[in-house]
Amino acid sequence: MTSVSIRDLSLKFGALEVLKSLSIDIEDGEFLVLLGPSGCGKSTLLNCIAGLLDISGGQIFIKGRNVTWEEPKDRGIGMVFQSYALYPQMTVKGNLSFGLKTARVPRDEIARKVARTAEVLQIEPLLDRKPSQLSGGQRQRVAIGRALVRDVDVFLFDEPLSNLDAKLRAELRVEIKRLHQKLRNTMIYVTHDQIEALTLADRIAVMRSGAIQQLDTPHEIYNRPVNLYVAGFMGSPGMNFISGEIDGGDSPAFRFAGQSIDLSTYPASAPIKSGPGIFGIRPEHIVSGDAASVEPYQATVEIDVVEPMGADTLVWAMLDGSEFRFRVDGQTGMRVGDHVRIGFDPARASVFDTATELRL
Amino acid sequence: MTSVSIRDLSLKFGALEVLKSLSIDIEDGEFLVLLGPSGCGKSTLLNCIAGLLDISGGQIFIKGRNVTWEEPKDRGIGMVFQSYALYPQMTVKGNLSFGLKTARVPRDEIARKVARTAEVLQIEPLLDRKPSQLSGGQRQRVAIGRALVRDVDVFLFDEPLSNLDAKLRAELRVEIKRLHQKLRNTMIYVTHDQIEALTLADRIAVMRSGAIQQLDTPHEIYNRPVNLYVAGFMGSPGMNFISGEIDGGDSPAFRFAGQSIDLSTYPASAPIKSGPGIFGIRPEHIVSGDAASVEPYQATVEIDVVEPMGADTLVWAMLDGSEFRFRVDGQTGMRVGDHVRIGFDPARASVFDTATELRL
Amino acid sequence: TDLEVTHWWTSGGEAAAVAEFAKAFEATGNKWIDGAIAGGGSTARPVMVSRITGGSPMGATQFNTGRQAEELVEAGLMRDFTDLAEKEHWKDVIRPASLLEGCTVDGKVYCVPVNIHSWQWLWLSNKAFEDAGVPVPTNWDEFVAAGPALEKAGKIPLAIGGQSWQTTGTFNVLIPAIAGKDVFLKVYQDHDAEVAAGPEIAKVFKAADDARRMSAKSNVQDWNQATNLVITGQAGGQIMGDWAQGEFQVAGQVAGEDYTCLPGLGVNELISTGGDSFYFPKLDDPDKTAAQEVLASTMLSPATQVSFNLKKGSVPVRGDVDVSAANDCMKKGLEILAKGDIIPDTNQLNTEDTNNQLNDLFVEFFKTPALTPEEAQKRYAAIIASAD
Amino acid sequence: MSSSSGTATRRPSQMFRNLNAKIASIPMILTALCVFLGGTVWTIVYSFTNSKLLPRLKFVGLDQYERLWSAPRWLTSIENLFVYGILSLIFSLVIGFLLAAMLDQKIRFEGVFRTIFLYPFALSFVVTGLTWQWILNPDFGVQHLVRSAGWESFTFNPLYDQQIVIYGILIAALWQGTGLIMCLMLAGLRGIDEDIWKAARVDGIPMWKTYLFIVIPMMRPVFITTLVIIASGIVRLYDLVVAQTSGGPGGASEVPAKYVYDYMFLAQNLGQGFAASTMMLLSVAIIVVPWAYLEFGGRKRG
Amino acid sequence: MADVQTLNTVAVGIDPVADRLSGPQGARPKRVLSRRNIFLYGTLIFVAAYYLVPLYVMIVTSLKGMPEIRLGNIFSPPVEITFEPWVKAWATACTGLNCDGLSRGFWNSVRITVPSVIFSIAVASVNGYALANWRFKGANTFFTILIVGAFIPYQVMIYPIVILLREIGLYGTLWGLVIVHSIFGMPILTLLFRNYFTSVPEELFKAARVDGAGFWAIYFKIMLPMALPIFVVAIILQITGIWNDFLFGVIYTKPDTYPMTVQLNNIVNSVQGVKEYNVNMAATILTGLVPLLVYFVSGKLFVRGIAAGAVKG
Ligand SMILES: Nc1ncnc2c1ncn2[C@@H]1O[C@H](COP(=O)(O)OP(=O)(O)OP(=O)(O)O)[C@@H](O)[C@H]1O
Ligand SMILES: Nc1ncnc2c1ncn2[C@@H]1O[C@H](COP(=O)(O)OP(=O)(O)OP(=O)(O)O)[C@@H](O)[C@H]1O
Ligand SMILES: [Mg+2]
Ligand SMILES: [Mg+2]
Repeated sequence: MTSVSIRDLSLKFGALEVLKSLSIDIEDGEFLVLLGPSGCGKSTLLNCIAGLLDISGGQIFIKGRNVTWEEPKDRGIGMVFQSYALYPQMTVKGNLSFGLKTARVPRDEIARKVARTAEVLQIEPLLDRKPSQLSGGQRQRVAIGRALVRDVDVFLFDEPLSNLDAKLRAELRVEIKRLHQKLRNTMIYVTHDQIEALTLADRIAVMRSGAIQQLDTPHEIYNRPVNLYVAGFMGSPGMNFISGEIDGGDSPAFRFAGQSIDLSTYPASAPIKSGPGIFGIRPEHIVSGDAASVEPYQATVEIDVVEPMGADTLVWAMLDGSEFRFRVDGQTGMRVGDHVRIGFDPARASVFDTATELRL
Repeated sequence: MTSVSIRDLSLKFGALEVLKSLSIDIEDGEFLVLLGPSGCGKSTLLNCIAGLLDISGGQIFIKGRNVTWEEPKDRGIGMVFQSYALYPQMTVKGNLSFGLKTARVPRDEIARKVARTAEVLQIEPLLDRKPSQLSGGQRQRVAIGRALVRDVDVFLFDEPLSNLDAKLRAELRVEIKRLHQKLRNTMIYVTHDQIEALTLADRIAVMRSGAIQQLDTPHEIYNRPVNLYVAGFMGSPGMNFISGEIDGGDSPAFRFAGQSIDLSTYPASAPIKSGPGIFGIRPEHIVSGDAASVEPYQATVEIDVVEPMGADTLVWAMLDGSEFRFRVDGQTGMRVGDHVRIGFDPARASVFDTATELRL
Repeated sequence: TDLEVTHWWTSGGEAAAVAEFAKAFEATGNKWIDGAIAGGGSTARPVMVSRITGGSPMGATQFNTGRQAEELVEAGLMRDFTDLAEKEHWKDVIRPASLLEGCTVDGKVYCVPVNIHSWQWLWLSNKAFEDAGVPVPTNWDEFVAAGPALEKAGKIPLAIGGQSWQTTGTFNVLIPAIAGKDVFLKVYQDHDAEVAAGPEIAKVFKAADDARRMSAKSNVQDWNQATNLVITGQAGGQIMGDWAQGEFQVAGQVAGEDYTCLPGLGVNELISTGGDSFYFPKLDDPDKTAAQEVLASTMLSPATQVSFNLKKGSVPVRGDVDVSAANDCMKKGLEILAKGDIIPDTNQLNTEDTNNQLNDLFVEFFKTPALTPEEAQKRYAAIIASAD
Repeated sequence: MSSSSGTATRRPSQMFRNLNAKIASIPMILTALCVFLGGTVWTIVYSFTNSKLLPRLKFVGLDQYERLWSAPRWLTSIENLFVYGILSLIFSLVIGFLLAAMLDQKIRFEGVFRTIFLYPFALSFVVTGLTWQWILNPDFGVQHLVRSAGWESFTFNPLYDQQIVIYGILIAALWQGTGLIMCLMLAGLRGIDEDIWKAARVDGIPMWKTYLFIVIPMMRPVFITTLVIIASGIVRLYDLVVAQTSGGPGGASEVPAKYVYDYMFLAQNLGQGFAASTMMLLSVAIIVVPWAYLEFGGRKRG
Repeated sequence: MADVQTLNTVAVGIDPVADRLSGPQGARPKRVLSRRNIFLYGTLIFVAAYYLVPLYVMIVTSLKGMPEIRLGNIFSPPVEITFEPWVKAWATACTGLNCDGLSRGFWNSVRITVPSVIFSIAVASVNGYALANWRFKGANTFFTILIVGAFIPYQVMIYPIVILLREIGLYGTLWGLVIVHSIFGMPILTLLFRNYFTSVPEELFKAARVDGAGFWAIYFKIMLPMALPIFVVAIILQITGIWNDFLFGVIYTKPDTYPMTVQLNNIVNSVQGVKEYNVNMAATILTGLVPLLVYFVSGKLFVRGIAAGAVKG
């Protein structure tokens, strides 16, 4: 059974059409991540599902019930906001129990539920503090707790981690993941951080100006992006793109600046046609030095910039006029100006049609 | 010749001693990154160098000149602020030229300098826009331009990228790096993002509550952190720590929960003494599966959480009661609950004395 | 029964006079709730009108005798006292008859006149003239002639307060004194613009020009501050109504000795018969309605009339009361009144609107030397022409 | 897609959405419609009548307006309001801003100074007018003080000189009002990003230039709020004039609000008063409505 | 912890810094009498003096006897301090026939001010909240009318409001006056509250809605407790405005409920021979005491509140 179904949802702010006839089905217990750049309408979609914005068209179903015109509180959802939106004048306990009190849940039941939630999130010692006395991570847990305590079917998270520093973000990411493994609620999670998306999601919906570009598992999206946009958006450092010509014949190949990459092993979804195209390969799929010698495609490049990033080092180089990044070990001895041999397997690459920007 | 020298600098806000008798020498043309957690005094130090805060004690030299009491504008520095602090009602051109105009630089020279700066930063098409019409990355470049146009010896950057999203951050990081390679000015750069620090710095100063913990090259800091604090702070995902006992004898070893790690190949800076200790190893230095079989130390662990992060996957596991992360390839087939064989080389690890927290 | 009475009598003499009313009314077993609002009619009247039209009326309220309350009566908000007036024969005792006429609309009596105020007085400080070494003048021309001497002695020849009604009053006093009663009536009763633009009034403007020059240095606002200048001998004289006498009295001065009064400016001895009247809004409470009647009756009773008017410095509206206690000046007034040398008050002749326009003109004229008498007369005639 | 197909619920009536909010806004709606709008319309309608003491619907066309615009006093009032308005606007903003800027220099005793500058605002116009009338009185105020100190020819009697009386009123008005303006400006200054100041210092821009070219343009919202407060005060100027000069000397300090009041209540010519107030409303509306609409109507949240 | 001193943070070998001990060191010396300070404090003190002169004159005068006042110099301190004028102003000054000074009006003022302040702020805060968070169609039009209403001279509205109050039967009652004060306080207060609530993060409001709270629950439980600073501003503004009001107080009430300002007006405007300046001044100070006190006590909160509400727009 689907947990949340969205049918032809559209939303306008005045003349601006922010969501364009958008449809999604989300399975029960699924962890769906909405991923996209700033301003693409992620928060707006989440607010529509929560009932916090009046939609312009379409329908929303939760657990099979049409909730299009229902009040937020009647939709069986819980929501965690980017800035947490904790009630500053209430204690943690007050924050957790506010919704229950409003719903006139009996006192002892409130106490029971708050205690259970606090236990799950390990915030028992904080119950009597005010939000201002909490650290970022603690606040975030309280915000989750506030949604959790209400026993809802669907959780909505709006960039709950984007205000935190990298270290805390990594830790809390794992906590959310554990929580989902424990509770198995449906979760819809908005982020523009792709690491978060890849780590957490059962499926990812990549959005772009109000429309969904691709909805699939992280693995698919990472390895088989449907179009140039998704390919460029996913992965950090981003995919390398090289413009050139696709040669469709019997032994398909990609040609640019006098070079040719053999595409015969490329897992094309349709027969490859000739025409202008773009070749994309991820930095981590390029090997260098001795290891390069076994790869189907090889080249020699001059190093432009070396970016040590601790565990790895990112190397920028020029390959016949195209800028090019690849990842090497953190202990590398490469220097700017060095010439190195690189190689990769075209089977791991993605090739796009320049006109339609779709993956071949 | 040193570009910036700081001697016994101390600064108090009322009773709070924010900087404690701090000394640094920065070479000409060096890119120094000040790294540390929020509130450790990074911005304060930068402001002291810029002359924006009155210090309580010590001296500051720039280009060998004692500037301790000089006005900011006379110190030959340029500064880029976290919020950019662009003058909102002036165009980009106005922002760049306002300081020069005030200094009564002749018109044509202003025009020349602005044009050159705009070219370096590739913001020529933006010159007539207002800051509100710029994207985050463009604003950042204008902010750099404002410092650049003044022909200064020393650049100060105060977390110039922290307001941007990850993708843009990565791009601008490279631009700053290129800029430094081109200009070769002295740059002092504050951040709490270690990727930035590792990527950009010639040397990194890791700060903690007003004092410098370690000042060294990124490589040294990453691989040979002087103490537990620096070890834990650098690297993401962070270093794994295991508490136990150091056995100092002829064949030194680290013992915990019945296990023993051989430390004979460990590059200790001093003879290893017995006593309580902490063993640290980075996730990326742990190998798993077949590759583990060649490592000096090996163990079998049960997988707890799997975090696919695109290029890599981070795996959380328990090793005899200690939580433990290691990094595997993004294409891994590991699942939660699997038992896998891991291994690492103790020579790449760091061992700390529990009492002093110093590296052995 | 409690009865609220609103009025704007708050200066020393006035308050003392009101106290007489209150005493007499409370002697009848009722209670006088005093609703004094200082600042003159302009502050008080909107309060009164608002409250009457807003449906929360007071028991009785002061208005100037004249046309101020006309519309309230027409709107049926005021109580009709015809029965009481007939019972107590007001027609016979109140004099001059014009006073009661002012209270009568369509043959019905709506108000109780309580005093007669006349404007036509020149109050002179004997001390000031002594100091200046000139004899106390006996008429306007002598007064004007004495001006330079007074100025030399560091005195203000003529004191006029800054409030606009004072300058208008001064001018209106000058008309009958300089141009005579007929011109006065032509202008204000018939609103004859030709006369207003004519040579007679031009003479009046000439005199007003003198007055303007002589009063140039008087830097006070309120009328009684101006009077105080006369009392203390800082100013030579003041053209002001008979209520000024209350101030002399409070200051313990004696008419003839310390100060001199010249009715009609010593030229044409006549007085106007303005004054104050009380109106009684319609009330629902029968007790209060009865009390209103008692109050009206009390105000007109001979004893109250005397005690009130002595304090107020005005002339009683009844001809049949004993005024032997009156002082020199008041006696002069009574004589003139008895002779019938009276003119109606401008409040009775003009609407407040016209008066106010005149105020605007004269306040400007008296403080703006650049405004020539001729120019001012032109504007004056225009106002008279548009008056109704 | 599963069981959820079909049954499309209808969009509920817009009338009852946010019902509580609408109910809660009833006082505001009533005030806006019945009092401000209704009162304005009422006033305009009656300005075409010759109502005297009581409002009556006897229409006389534009008579009241013709008379209004030929009344010298009205013209003086308009002129005064203009002079006073411009000066008061300029001086309030300048003084308010300068004081705020000085208080923003991390000075000692800031609280004391702030309280001193602000306290006159707590006093009513009547009190202000009275006190200043007194201080400016040539016979025992400032002029007297200076003269008795030896400078015999010193003349400073704004309230008794037709040419400068409006400045006498301005002095008192500024004394009373600048404190609040200063407070608003101070709050605005405190809202400016620290970094802007630092950037300007590093750029070597002198303090006054920073204020003039950078900070002031950034304080647009504050200036707008301030402008509303000052401007509405200017239009409504009445009590102060009455308390200080009663419009004198010789009507030289008359203002429109006083004209309205005097004709409505003193002259008992409501029609004339209404005509005058309609003119005032009209001029306010011409300036304020477009602005208010831009400021509050068109834009969305934030 | 590492011993910081052992770390190689400074260059080894020859000290690159030559004039190590001779040059400037430590805190930049601050001259108390720098030109900037002289100018700054000089100006401030001068301006403060200008602001204080009227208060000084009021106090000094109120402590003098009439003979001393007649001598002329209003700036000279009292030779003989007398509290008589204060006693008179408070307890015995006459208004018409009532000779109990301001004392009677004080409690009337309190009775008028307290409900008026509470009611007007309650109404305006709810309005501001509805405007900021529950925008419905037309709301902004009403608000625009309201803002324009701030420019309407009070006097113009006297008659329409008289008629209005008469029609709803509240004329002459305390509630009528409370309503009048609420009406005229509404534009500015609503603007303040609207701006303030707009600056409260919208997410907080959304969170409460998801939690099931309705219009009133959000107002009372979430918004109200957070709006303290702006309430302080509103309270101060309203206390000042309502306490100092004369026009409405005299028109919409009756003599036995006249506020203090009416008595003040009567004392000040009824001249009895010479103006009793000392009594007038004492009365003036006494009347202004309540709002003054409010300012002195809460000046700091006032600025903070304004920063929170009035300035954003
Ligand atoms: N209340 C509003 N009125 C008008 N436009 C709006 C409103 N709220 C959002 N928008 C616009 O709708 C678009 C989508 O906004 P939304 O907040 O959903 O983006 P987002 O994907 O959540 O971005 P971010 O990652 O920055 O949070 C943006 O272009 C935004 O400018
Ligand atoms: N003006 C000030 N008055 C008092 N304390 C201050 C002031 N400015 C900063 N501090 C304190 O000094 C310490 C250091 O502040 P600083 O801004 O230098 O931190 P930081 O390292 O830049 O942190 P962040 O990464 O958050 O910018 C903090 O504890 C801060 O609270
Ligand atoms: Mg968003
Ligand atoms: Mg900082």
